[in-house]
Amino acid sequence: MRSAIHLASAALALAALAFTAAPSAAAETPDPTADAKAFQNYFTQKFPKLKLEDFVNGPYSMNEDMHKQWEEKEQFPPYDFSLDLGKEMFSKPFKNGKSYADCFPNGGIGIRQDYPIFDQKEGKVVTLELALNRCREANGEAPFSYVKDEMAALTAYMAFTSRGKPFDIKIPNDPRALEAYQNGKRYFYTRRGQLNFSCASCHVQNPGERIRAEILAPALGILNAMPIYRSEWGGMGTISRRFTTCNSQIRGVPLDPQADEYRDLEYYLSYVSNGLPISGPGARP
Amino acid sequence: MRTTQSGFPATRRLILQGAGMVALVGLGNLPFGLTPAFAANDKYPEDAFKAKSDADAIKSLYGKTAEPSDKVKLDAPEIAENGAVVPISVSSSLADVTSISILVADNPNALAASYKIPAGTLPSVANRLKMAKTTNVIAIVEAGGKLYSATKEVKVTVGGCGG
Amino acid sequence: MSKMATSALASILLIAGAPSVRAASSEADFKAAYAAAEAANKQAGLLRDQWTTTAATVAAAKKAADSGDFDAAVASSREAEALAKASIFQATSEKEAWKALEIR
Amino acid sequence: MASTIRVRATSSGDTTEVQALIQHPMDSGYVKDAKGELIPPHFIQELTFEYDGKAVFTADWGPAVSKDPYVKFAFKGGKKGDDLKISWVDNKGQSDTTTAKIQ
Repeated sequence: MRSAIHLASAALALAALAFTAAPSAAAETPDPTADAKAFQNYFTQKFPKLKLEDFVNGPYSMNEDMHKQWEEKEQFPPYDFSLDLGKEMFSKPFKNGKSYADCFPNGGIGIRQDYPIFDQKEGKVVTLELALNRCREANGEAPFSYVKDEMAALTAYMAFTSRGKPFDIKIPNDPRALEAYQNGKRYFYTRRGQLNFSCASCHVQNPGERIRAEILAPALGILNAMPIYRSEWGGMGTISRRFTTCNSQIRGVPLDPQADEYRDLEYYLSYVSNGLPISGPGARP
Repeated sequence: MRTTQSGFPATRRLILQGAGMVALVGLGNLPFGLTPAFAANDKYPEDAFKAKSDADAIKSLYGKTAEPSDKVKLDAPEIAENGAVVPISVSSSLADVTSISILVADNPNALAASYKIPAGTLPSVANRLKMAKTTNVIAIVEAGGKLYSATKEVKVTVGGCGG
Repeated sequence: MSKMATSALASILLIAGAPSVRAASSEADFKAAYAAAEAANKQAGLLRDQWTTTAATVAAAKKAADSGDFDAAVASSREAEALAKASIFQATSEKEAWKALEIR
Repeated sequence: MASTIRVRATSSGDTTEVQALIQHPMDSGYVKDAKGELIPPHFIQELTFEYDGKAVFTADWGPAVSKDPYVKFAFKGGKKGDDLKISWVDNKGQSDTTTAKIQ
């Protein structure tokens, strides 16, 4: 029975693909500002009743019954413990006396909305999670796992200090930055995994629809609440954990957390949500 | 949107609402003919929490049966966003309430929580419960020595596209 | 995409999957089929689009081989190769196909 | 280490509303871990709230209460600055207690 399904879906995947290569337009240079405008218009037109900042509440802005359950959780949210742990970790100095505050502008307070940044020295996107681990390594501490609680606690605290501040992702005048942005966009729209879905299949074409018990979140503002305490995981989840689990859900083998593609994907997704307020840490189904 | 075909490989998420995986651990089954507990203010009602069905749990806890009443307000979602965290609250306009209990009919053990309400405490409680699958949530309010109840079905299933 | 092209493609895939009918597969048959599956999956890895089911089927093939059931091992290896090839096809055709989904 | 009990008690008029969030796994005994073994039951059985030496609220909990459990109730009496004592005991005999100030 199992192999029949694999063959059937593999054949399906083949059949669904355009046989003749689509006419590839001259590689037009991407226009991020136009992309962001079109992206935000798509969602505001699809959900005219929602204000722009409502999109940061993901599935809860899509369904009244879910919204009520969220409000109840927000009275005393389950991420409270992670938030306090993050605050405590953030102030505890490393063995060499330094602390995270020394690695970040403004002591790391109220800067989450600027991340991910494009590091022109390295020529690559640097996400908040990556910067935190690099800070640890620079100070002789072992890096944290990108998908476990410690990293989630740190990013929860940093997000909390930025609550309400609009996403402010910048693309410097550097062709490599544009390429990283475009690479993130390409990843977002590319179908992968045996289920042959792309991020867009769920979060652009079907936000607000049910996928069994859950309601699909709109792609606009989907990272604003990160990191999230998911009832599904019974614990905190970083952006890395969300990307890798999404991949395995559609039967795609996940890349390493903080692989270039994920860093570019986060760069693209954050950029097109510029202007929407940070609402992390968040609670999700 | 086409969701996954049926029969995808067993989901790897090892969490409660994988109803298929709920292994009914052989809890000592209860001696028949339960002796009703006294008024619900003594020690931890071990037997009531071990009872399988809601009827047995109520009998073990209160020693009497409840009658539905619109004076018991049970607030629970239509579709639980997640079976692990289902926000449920119970309140009542009945006079001198002494106890409120909440049962989830098809959970391995029906009784989820039981609250003692001394005089001077308002007859209302909110909490978050786990539900194994779609089933009835039953609120029991003990007031003036009599039992009143309200029931609501809550739909529960796993989320996501299965992996 | 024309009906004809779809069925042609699907049949190519199925033929590759049909288990050989002659004598039971030997360990050598398994080794060849297994290597082909791993090579295809490695290629899919280079294209950053491996499927979890490919990996599971490769593991099943190895398990069958370890228990000496080379018929099943060869069948699983062929199935794994077919899945890996499908993921390669998906990755290559998506190089352009993704633009169709893009919000403009 | 930091208490496992988070409390918000706010008095308004003659009633005090109390919310509590407790850090506890609340393992039901029906869930398997990554290696496929059943995680043994480990859940809070009794949670008591005391004001002015009297129990104002007692919760008897089973394994079906969610992880990091939450509860909300209200009682008549209690004014700003008074103490509210909260303590829990679980099926393994572990316990924790804390005293919160009514806001």
